[in-house]
Amino acid sequence: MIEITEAEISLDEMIRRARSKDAGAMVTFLGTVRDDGMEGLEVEAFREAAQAELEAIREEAMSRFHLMAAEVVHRTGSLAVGESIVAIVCSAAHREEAFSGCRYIIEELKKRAPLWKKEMGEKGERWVGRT
Amino acid sequence: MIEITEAEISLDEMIRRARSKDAGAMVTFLGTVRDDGMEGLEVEAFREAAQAELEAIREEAMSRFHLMAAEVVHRTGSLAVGESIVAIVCSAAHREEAFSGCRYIIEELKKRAPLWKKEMGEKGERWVGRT
Amino acid sequence: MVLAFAGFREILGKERELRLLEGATVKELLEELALANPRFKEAAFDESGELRDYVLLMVNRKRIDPLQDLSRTLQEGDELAIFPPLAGG
Amino acid sequence: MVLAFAGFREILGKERELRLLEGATVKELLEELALANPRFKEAAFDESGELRDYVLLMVNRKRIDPLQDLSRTLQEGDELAIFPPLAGG
Repeated sequence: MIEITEAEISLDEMIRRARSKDAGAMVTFLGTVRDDGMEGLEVEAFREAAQAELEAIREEAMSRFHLMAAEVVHRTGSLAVGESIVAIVCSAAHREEAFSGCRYIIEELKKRAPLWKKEMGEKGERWVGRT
Repeated sequence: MIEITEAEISLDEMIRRARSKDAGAMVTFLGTVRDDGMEGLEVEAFREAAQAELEAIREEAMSRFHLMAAEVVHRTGSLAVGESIVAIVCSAAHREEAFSGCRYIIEELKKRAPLWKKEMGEKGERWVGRT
Repeated sequence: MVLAFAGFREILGKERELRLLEGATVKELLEELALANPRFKEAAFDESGELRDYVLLMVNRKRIDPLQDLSRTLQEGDELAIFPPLAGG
Repeated sequence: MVLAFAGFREILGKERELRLLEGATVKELLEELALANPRFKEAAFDESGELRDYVLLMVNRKRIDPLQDLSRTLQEGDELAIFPPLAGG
């Protein structure tokens, strides 16, 4: 399942959905708001395009790495330091595939999904990635 | 923290312990009992030696990959298909390190920690790994 | 329909309908936006009037190449999205 | 003290105290166990009396090399662990 949401991420539920008796390995990635001297993040999405892109990435990962399940949730809106921005859960028969699938999804998400972060700090605001 | 336990693994608690405001990435690995036509697993540990070996592996991973936290819980006793055998949680400033640290710990655990699995099936029992 | 995100949303607003002349290109639409909004002109174009490297574009949710596709003509009902480099996750 | 795990535990029991002769080696201890227990002899030694490849050993929780360290002498209070290949995780 792919979800782009304002709500807090429940990794627990994602793991429950990704569990299967044919899976021997599950790898999860959590991207969290790191304290770079800022107070928090604003995350913005081109929601429809991001949903479609993440669904395409998910399909690619599923077939390339023979995943049993792949779940992606990306938050939007205001996030505090320590909160999760994105969660990815991949299950597979073996750990090699689960690690590779999870890595693939986060790398492609960062390259291809229309999502943006703005750092909010005492000294002002800054869109991440803009030169 | 390193734990070898009969009790069910709470990934939630492990993630709570591994969270930190300096971490931007957290990677977790769950090894689960896969249905290979068996009913469950028995896991046995040379507890004191496994604890020491896992602590050594954890220290290596922490310093090699600059981890902020590394948590490992390995279960012993009877496990049903679908249950988690081992859980590893690594947090780091960046995802490259978190992925590498988590991968390192599971690979070294499999090579070095004195732990054994016996598959329990309709047709009998079999120690895994014994030729 | 023009959609803008992140820094460009702050300059242009999230979305707006624009009337297009028959046969108008992506480039002409961007120049029209620049003419009406000096902050957008400054953000999106360099001194020589070239689109800046970090301006990304989608037409109907497909990325287009600013080097090749600016001369593409837009149809009634097309959706043009303008945004800076991606930074999710 | 001898500790055994996995298949070897099922044959030898989990732990037992053994009296050692002064200067006894790891090899001598294993042979004494084999003499007392034909199932252990079968599981641990091949027909020519060599220790099988998959038998792993620790003395005082440090792995020892069955090719080099079988002649190591054991001291009062040493702990010898016998087990098959590792299979955790």
